[in-house]
Amino acid sequence: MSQDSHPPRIVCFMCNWAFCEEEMRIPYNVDVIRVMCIGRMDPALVLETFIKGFEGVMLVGCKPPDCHFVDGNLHAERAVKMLKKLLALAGLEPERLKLLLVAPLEERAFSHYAKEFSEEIWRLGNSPLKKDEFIANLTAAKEAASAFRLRVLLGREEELTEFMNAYGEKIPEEEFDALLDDVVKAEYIRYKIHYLTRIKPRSVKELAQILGLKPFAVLRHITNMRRKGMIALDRVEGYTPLYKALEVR
Amino acid sequence: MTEKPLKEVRKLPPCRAACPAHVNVQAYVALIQRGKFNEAVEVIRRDLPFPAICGRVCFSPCEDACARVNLDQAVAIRALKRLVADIEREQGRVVAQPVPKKYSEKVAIIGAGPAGLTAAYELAKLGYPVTVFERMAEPGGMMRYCIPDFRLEKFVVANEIAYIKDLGVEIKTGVEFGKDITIESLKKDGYKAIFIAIGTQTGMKLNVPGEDLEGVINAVDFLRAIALGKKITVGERVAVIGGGNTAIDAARTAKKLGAKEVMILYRRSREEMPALPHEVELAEKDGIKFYFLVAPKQIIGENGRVKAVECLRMRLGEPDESGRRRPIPIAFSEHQYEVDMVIPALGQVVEESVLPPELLSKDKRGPPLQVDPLTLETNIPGVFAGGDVATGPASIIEAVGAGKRAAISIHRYLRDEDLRKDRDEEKIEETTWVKDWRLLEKKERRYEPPIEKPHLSFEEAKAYLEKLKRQARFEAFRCLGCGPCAECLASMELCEGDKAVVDESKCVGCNVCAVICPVGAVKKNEKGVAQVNEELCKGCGLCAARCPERAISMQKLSNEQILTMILTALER
Amino acid sequence: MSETQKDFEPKIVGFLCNWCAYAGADLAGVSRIQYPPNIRVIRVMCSGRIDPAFILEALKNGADGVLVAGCHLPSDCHYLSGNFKALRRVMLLKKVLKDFGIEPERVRLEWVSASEGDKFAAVVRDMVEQIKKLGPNPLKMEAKK
Amino acid sequence: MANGKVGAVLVVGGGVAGIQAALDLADSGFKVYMVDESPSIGGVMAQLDKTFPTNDCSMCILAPKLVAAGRHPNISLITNSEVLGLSGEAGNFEVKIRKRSRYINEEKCNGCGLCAQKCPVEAIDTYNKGLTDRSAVYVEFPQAVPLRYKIDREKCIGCKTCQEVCKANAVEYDQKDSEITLKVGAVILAPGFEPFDARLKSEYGYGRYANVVTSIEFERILSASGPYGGIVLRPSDGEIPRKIAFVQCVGSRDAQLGNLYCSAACCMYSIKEAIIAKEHVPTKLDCTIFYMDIRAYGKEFDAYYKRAQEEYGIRFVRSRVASITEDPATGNLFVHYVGEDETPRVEEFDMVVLSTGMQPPKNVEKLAKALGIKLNKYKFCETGAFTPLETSKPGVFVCGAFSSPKDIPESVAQASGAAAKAMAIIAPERGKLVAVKEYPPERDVSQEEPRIGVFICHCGINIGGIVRVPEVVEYAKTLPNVVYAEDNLYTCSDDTQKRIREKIKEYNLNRVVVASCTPRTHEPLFRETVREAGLNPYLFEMANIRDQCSWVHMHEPDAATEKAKDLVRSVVAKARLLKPLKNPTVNVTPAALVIGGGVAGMTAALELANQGFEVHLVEREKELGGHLRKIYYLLEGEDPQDHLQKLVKAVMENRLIHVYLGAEVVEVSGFVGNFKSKIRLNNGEEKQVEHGVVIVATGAVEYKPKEYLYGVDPRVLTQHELEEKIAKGRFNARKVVMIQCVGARNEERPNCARICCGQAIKNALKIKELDPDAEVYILYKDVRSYGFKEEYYREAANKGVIFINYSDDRKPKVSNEGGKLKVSFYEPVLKQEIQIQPDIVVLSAATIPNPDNKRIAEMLKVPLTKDGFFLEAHMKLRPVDFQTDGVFLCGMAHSPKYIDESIAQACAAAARAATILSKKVLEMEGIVAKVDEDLCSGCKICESLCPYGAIEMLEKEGKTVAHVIEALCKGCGVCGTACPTKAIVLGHFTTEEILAQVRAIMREMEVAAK
Repeated sequence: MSQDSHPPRIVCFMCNWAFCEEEMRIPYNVDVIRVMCIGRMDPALVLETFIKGFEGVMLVGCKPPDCHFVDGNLHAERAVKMLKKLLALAGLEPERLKLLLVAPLEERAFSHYAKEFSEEIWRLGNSPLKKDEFIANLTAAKEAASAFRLRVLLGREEELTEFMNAYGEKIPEEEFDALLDDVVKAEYIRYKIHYLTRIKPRSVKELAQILGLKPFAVLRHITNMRRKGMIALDRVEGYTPLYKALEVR
Repeated sequence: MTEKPLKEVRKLPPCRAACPAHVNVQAYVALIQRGKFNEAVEVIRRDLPFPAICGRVCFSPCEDACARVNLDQAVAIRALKRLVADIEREQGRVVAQPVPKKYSEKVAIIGAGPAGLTAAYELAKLGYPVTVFERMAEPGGMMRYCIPDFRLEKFVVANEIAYIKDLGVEIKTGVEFGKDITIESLKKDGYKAIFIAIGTQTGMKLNVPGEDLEGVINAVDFLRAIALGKKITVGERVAVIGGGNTAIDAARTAKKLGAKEVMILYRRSREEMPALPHEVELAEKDGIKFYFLVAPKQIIGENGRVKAVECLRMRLGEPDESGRRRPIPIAFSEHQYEVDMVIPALGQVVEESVLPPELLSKDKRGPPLQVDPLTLETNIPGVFAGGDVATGPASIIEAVGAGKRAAISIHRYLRDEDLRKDRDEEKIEETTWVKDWRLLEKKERRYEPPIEKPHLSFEEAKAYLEKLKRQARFEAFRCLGCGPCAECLASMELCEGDKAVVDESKCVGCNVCAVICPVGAVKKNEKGVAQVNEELCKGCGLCAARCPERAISMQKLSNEQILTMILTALER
Repeated sequence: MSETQKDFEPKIVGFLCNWCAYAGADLAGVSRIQYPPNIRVIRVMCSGRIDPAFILEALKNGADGVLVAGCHLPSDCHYLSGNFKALRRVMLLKKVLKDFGIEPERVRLEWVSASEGDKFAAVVRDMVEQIKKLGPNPLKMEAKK
Repeated sequence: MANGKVGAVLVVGGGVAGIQAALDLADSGFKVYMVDESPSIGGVMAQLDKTFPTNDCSMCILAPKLVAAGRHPNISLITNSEVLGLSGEAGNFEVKIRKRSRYINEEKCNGCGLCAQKCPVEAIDTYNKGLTDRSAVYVEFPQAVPLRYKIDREKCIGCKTCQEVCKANAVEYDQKDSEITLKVGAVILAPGFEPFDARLKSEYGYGRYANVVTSIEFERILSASGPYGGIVLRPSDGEIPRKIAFVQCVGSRDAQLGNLYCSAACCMYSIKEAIIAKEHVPTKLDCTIFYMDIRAYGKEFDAYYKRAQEEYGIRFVRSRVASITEDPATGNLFVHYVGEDETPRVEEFDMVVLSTGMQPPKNVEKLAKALGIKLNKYKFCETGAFTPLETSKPGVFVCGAFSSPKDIPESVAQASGAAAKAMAIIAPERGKLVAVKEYPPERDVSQEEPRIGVFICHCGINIGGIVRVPEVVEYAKTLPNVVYAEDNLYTCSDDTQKRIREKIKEYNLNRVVVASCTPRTHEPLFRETVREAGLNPYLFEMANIRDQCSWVHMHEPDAATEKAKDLVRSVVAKARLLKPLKNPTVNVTPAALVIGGGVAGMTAALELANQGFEVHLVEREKELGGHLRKIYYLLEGEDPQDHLQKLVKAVMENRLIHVYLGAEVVEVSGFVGNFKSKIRLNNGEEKQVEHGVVIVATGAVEYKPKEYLYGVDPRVLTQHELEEKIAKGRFNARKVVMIQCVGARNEERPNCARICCGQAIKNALKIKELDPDAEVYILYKDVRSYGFKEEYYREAANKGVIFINYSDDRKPKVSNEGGKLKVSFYEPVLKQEIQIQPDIVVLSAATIPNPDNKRIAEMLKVPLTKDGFFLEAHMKLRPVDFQTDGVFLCGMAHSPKYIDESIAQACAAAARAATILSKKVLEMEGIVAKVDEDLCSGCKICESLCPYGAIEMLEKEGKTVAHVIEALCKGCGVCGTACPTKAIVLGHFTTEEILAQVRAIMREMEVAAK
C-alpha cells in the first residue's frame, strides 16, 4: 500500500436509495458497489475488504429517517462503531472506514464526498503494520467479527437499549457499550491467539509479548479458549507449555 | 424484467389493491424517487391510458388506502401522476407505435368515454382491430363534455386520446348507437364482439313543480353546452342543487361566466358530500356559498322565468343502502331563495331508449342493464357492457377498470377460453409490511400541485420545473414501499426481488433475525428454525448481515457475490 | 508408508471397564476433546471380565487394533483386583499373538481413571497413528487373497 | 402419623455429609428433603481433585453418590434454597424454606447445555475459584446433580438468546422466588464450612500477588476438569512452577485473628496437593511445606506423610511464615520465615499455596437463628463430648464441618450417625411416607422371537447437530429383528418415556435399545421405564452416541454417523441375545450382633434398640465399658465415669439388648441378612444366635512399652497409669517428664496413635491444676492436638508446661544412674544436650490393635490393615462399612480415636446397619454369575479368584461343584473369564453377547438370530 505511487484504492458500498441521480461521476480510484441497504454489510465482509487490499472503505446509506428499510442505517451505524474498535485493536487507523449517511437527493454530488474521503486516506499514508502482521491482525479481527457472541450482542443492541430486555428493563447505552467493548477486545485477542497458534504452537509468554498484554491476561484467555474447544495443549518444552489452535466448528 | 402478471402477485400494496385499475403505484413512485419520470409514465400507461386526466380529476381511492395514513398523511399519488404525465407531455412526448394486428376478429366499442377507450386501448395492445363509435363530435365522453376546463383542460384529453389513436384504434365520431348502428348492423359488418360503453348522458330530473320554467337547465346539459362552445347567458343569482363533483363544476363554471352570486343547495351535510373535499375548498375560495340540509320543494316562476326556489329544511335519519344517512324533511320549514337560474345536478341516468330492449334488466330498482359484474357479459353472446351504463354514475377510474375487465372478457370470448377462470378480483390481498409504527418518523407532505398556473418567463419556468421535480422526488421518498419488491426497474440487476434463504442445519434458533427484520418476514417455525416468508421478504439483507451463525444468505446478492464484485473491482 | 497406508483408516475395538476407563471416555466427551473416530467401544463391568477370546474374535473379524482399558493399579479397581487379572491375561496373550503372525503392538492395555479424559483421547490418537504405521490386520489381508 | 410423628427428615446442606445422611435415611425407609444453597449438590468435595490418603479422584468417588441421591425416589432435592424458620418440636417440625428463582423451569430443563454454549455474557466462574469464566447461564460442573441450569441474574443482560435456543423451552425470565413449608420429624444440619478468606492475612499478599493461591484454588488448578486441564501453571504467566511453597495454618491456630482452633485437615491436604502436583507436572518440581505441627493423625496418614518425604522428596520446614513479598518482574515470591535455628530466612518460590483453614458457613448466624440452635464461641455448632451429633435443640442434629473442622471420613461417619439419631426419633413412622412403586406383572418373553425397538436421541443438537440421526434410524430399521425405530428430541424426557411404554405395547416389543448418552447416568432411568412397561429391566441396552461419538467427532459428521450406525448395530446384536434376569432377594433377620461392649459397642447397640431392632451384645470381659473404664476425666471437663454408668444402665435395662458378658463369638456363618453365630458363654456353653448384621466394636489396647526402662523402673509409667494414680489421689511427683510417640511412628508401627497427645496435655493440665509450680516437660515429635483441642495445647504452654521437640535420630534417653532417674535429650533451640532428673517419667504409649482382631477377621472373612486394625470398605466415603455386605465397624477397632469420634462412628454403624435391618427383603443387583453344574469340573479356580468370597464349593451327587452366593456376588465377571470350561456365566455380559457385539462391530452385514 505504497503512498506515493498511486491514489489510494477505495471501495464504496452504496445503498440502493443513496445518490440515485442519473449520472454519478465516480473518481478513478474509487469503486462503487451497490447493495440493497447499507445495514446489509456483514462486519466480517467489511474487514475482508481491507484484507483483500482496499485502503479505504466507505459505506453510504440514507440519513435517518429516510431509510427505505426503517432502521437499516442505524444497524449500520452500530456495526461501524464496533468495526472501528476492531480496526483500532488490529492496529489500523479507524478513519480508514467511514459511514456516510446522506439525505435522499443529497445536494452535493457523490464525487465530492469520494474525493474528500480519498484525500483523508491519502493523508493517512501507508498503514504502520508490516504485511504479515497486517494479515494476522485483520484475519483475527474478521474472525472476531464472526464470533457468535459478538454478533448476538450487535444484533440485539437496538432491542435491548431502545426497547426492553427479558426482564422488562432498558439497558443504559453506556453499560451496553462497555459490555460490547469487553466482548470485542476479548474475542479479538482470542482469535489473534488462535491465528498465532495455528501454524506454530506458542507459549503464554511468547503470546503476551506479541500481543503486548500481561501474561496472566493471556492465560485467562487461554483458559476460556480451552473451555470453548478453540485451543489445546500441544506439548511442554522445559517448564513452558505450548498451545496449538484447534479447528473451530 | 417484465412485470409479473397480476394473478401471480396476489399480495399487493394497499394503494395498488385499492385502485380499480390496479395501477402499479409503488413502481412509478420508486421511479420518481430516482428522477426517472419518463419510465414512471411508461409504468402507469401499462395499466391506465389516461395518466394526465386521472392525475387531475381521479377521486384517488389509492390515497385513502395508503398505509402512511396511519403515520401522518398519504403520499400525494395523484399529484405525482399528474406531474410526470405533464412533464412527459411537455418535454418528451412519447408517440405510441401502432401495434401489429395479431388477430383478425374485429371489435366494436360503442361510446368513446373512459370505459370504451380503455377497452379499445387494451384490445389494441393485444393486437385486435378495434373501432370506437362515438355519438358526439369528439371522443372523450364525460371527460370532454362534463368536466369543466379549469379542472381538466381539453388539450390534455385530446392528447391522451391521440396516444390511443396512435396505437391503431379507429374512432368514428357522429355515429349514434340505436340509430346509425345497431347490434345487428355491427354483426353484419363483421364485428365479432361489441362493447357498449355509452355512459349516462341525461341528467336526473328534480321532479318538483316549476322544473320546466325557463332558467332551469340540467348541469350535464349546461356543461356540455359550454364544452361545445355554445353561448349561455348566466343569471345574476344562480342556485345549483346537488353535492357531487358535477354540482361543484357547474357552480364554479357559472361563477366564472359572470354570475354575481352562486349558491349550492344540498340536502345532506358537508361530510356526506360525494365531491372531492379539495374541489369543495376551491369552490369556497371562488366565493360560492353552501347551504346544507335543504331540498327544493318547488320552483316559483314569474311569467315563465325562474324567480325563486322554495326549499324545506332536512334532518338526517338512518343510513340507506348506499351507506349515507337518509334526509327526512322537517314539516313547515319552507323558505325561499331569490334566484334567476336553477341548475339541478343530481347525477345522470342511462338513456334507455337507445338500448335494445333485450339488454334491459327486468327489475327497475337496480341498474338498467343486465350485466355479469365480473365478466361484463350481457344476455346477448358477444355483447358486453360496462362503465356508467352498467353501474350507474361512477368515477373515471372505475370506468377504466371496467374497460380493462371488458377487454379481458372479449379477448377470452374471442379465443373461447373460460371467462371466469381465476379472475376473482377479491382475492387480491392488501399488505403493508410495517411491523412497528413507532420506528417510523413523521414527514409532512413535500409536494402540492400549484393551484394557479404561475405566469413565468421561460427561464423562470425551467427553474420552477426543476423545483417541482425535486419536491416530487422528496415526496416520492415518503412512500413506505409496502408491497413486496415493486419491480421498480430502478436497478435492474440488483433488486430483482432478492430473497433471504436459511440454512436449517446451521440455524440454532436464536431469533436475532426476527428482531432485526424491518418487515417481520423471517420468523421461527414450530421446528424452532428460522423460516423466511417469501412474499413479505423485501431482500434488504439485514438478517443475513446480522445472523450470529451466518446461517442466512441472500439468493442473488450473497456475501460471496459481493466478494467477487470486490475482487473484480480490485483487478480493474 | 505405502500409498494405501495414507488413506488406510484402521478399525479399533475398545473394551472399557465401566467404572474408570468408560467414565474417562465419557469425560473426554463432556469436555469436547476431539479424537479420531476409528475406535468402537464395548462396555464391560470390569477389565477382569475381558476374555482373551474376545480380543482374538475381534482380530479374527478384521479389527486392526484392540484396546483394553481398566482402572489404575494398585487400588482403583471397583472390584478390588479385576485390573490385576486383566494385566496377566493381556500380557500372556501378547506373547501368543506373535505365533499367530500378528504384531503384539496391535493389542494395547491402558489404565485410564474416570477423570483422565485427556489421557483417553491421547491414547486413541496415539494408537491410531501406531496402527496406521503397522498397516491393516494381516489376517484380513489373507482372507482377501 | 399415629403419635403425631412425621416419617420425614430435613437435611440442610448437600455436601458429602448431607448426601450420606440422606442416602442412609432414604435407604432405611424415610422421606428426605435435602436443601442446598447452591444450584447443585456436592459441596466443597466436588471441587477437590484428589483425596488423601488413597489419591482417589474426588469426583469419581463422589459422582455415584450424587447420582444416587439425585435419582432416589425417597429424596427430594430442593436446591438453590435456604431455610427461613423452624417451628414445632422433635418428631413434628414445620420448616419454612425459600426456594430462590433459577429463572429456568426445573421440570423442563434436561441439562443439554446449549444455552450455556450460546450465551454471549461471560462471568467469573466461582466454582473454579475465579481462575476462569463461565456463561451467565451455567451449571457448576459437568457432572452436577440435578443437571439443571441456572441464570446468574446479576450478570445476565436479558438478551433472550438462551430462551430462544432452548429446545425444551425451559427458560422463564419471570420466575419468582417461592416459599414452601415442609412437615418433618427431624432435622440434620450439614451446611459444611466456608474456607478462610486469605485476604485477611494481608502479609501473605493473597489477592495482590497473582501466584499466591489458596488450597482450594490449587485443587482446581490440579484438577483435570479444571481451568488449566490438570497441568500446574502459575496464574501470573502460565509457566510450570519449579518450586512451590505450602504455608500451613493460614487462618487457624491464630490468636491474632481469634481463630485459636486447628482446622484438622489442612496438613493432610497440603501434603496430598504437593504429591499430586509432582505427579501432574512433566518437569522437576520441588515442594516445601512450612508447618508448625504436621497433624497426620488419621488412619494411614503418617504412612502417607512418610511416603511424601521419602518417595516424593517433599521438604518439610518447621516454621511459621512471617510474610511473603513478590518480585514484580518475574512474579516469583519471597517467603520470609524463621528457620529451625531461630535465624530469619528468605527463600524464593515460583508459587505459594496458602492452606486456608475452615470457618463456619457464611450466613451461620441467620441459620442458627432460623433453627434456634446455639453456636460456640467460634460460631461453629455447639455439641457435647458425649453428644457430638446433637445440637442445643432436641430433634435437630448436626454433622460434618459445621460442628467442628474435620476431614471427610469423620464427616461421613457423623452423617450416618446423625441419620441414626434422626431414625431413632421417628422409627415408628418408617416406610409411611415412602413412595412404594407397583409394577405391572413381568411378561414372559422366553418363547418369543426377539422383537427389538430402537430409540435414537437427538439430545437437542448435541447429537442431531453432528450425527445424521434420521439416517441412523433408517439404518436401524434394516437390522434383523428390529421391528420399530424412531428418533426423539430428548429420549430421557418424561414424555418420551411415556412414548417408549406405548411403543412397547403397540409393537409388542420384547427388547429395547436406546442410542443416546452414557449408560452410567441414564441406564437406571430407562430400565425403570422398561420395567414399568411390563418387561424385565435387563432386556434393555444402550449405545453411547453422544459422549463417545458426536461430542468427540464434531468436525467429522460423516465418520460420526457411520460410527453411530456401528454402535447401534453392535448393541442390537447384544440385545438380540439378552435374557431376563431376576434380582435375587434375601430375607433379613431384624437382629444385630455387636462384638465388643466398650463405649462404641454399647452406643451402637442402644441406637439399634432405639429403632426397635433386637441386639446381641457380646463382651469378653466380665463387665461392660472396655477402654472407657480407665478414663477418669476429660479435657473438655465432662465426667466420663458418670457417662459410663448411665450407658451401662441403659444397655442392661433395655429389653431388646441381650448382653453376654465374659463371652466370645467363636463362629459366624451365612451372609448379609441371615448370619448364624455361635457364642461361647461365660459358663462354657455355646449359644446359637441368628442376626442380619454384624457390628465389630472390639476396641483397642494400650501398648506396653519396652523402651525407656518401662517395666524396669517403677517410676516410669504410661499415661493411663498416671491418670489412674491422679484419679486415686496417689500422685505426688513435683517434676514430670513426658515422652510422646512411644510405640508409634516407628518402623514397626508407622502410623500415629492419634489420642496420646490429647492424653498428655490432659494429664499435664491436671498436674498443673493440682500443683501450679510442678515442672512438666513434654518431649514431642509433633503435637497433634487437632480441632478444638488446640486450645488446651495453648493453655498448657501458657501454664508453664515446657514442650521440647525431638527427632527420630536424636531420641531422648532414660537412665537410672545410682537410683536417680535421668532423662537426657538434645534441645534444638539451645543446640545442646540437656539432662533432667524428674520424679517420674510418663510414656505416651500408643494405642495398638486388639490382639483378638486376627481371629475375628478370619472368622468374619474381613481384611486387616498393615497395622492390624480392621480395613474398612473405603477410607473416605465408607468408613464404617466392610467390603463384605452386612458387616460394620466402629470405635477403636477401626483405629485409635477420641470418645466423641467413637460415639459418632457407633451411631454411624447403627445407621448403616439399619439400612439393611429396616428391609424385610433385600433386593440385590440382578447382574450376578451363575454356575452350569454339568460343565463345572470343581477345579476351585473361581473360588480363589472371587474378591468377595461369593463362591463356595458344594457337594452335589458326589461331585464338587462351585455355587455362587447371589447376595454377595457383585457381578464383576472375573470368575466367568477364568473358568476353563466356561461353566460360569455372568448375567447381561455373557460371552455370547460380547462376541456377538464384537462380530457386529466388525462385519457390515449382520446375520439374523436363529
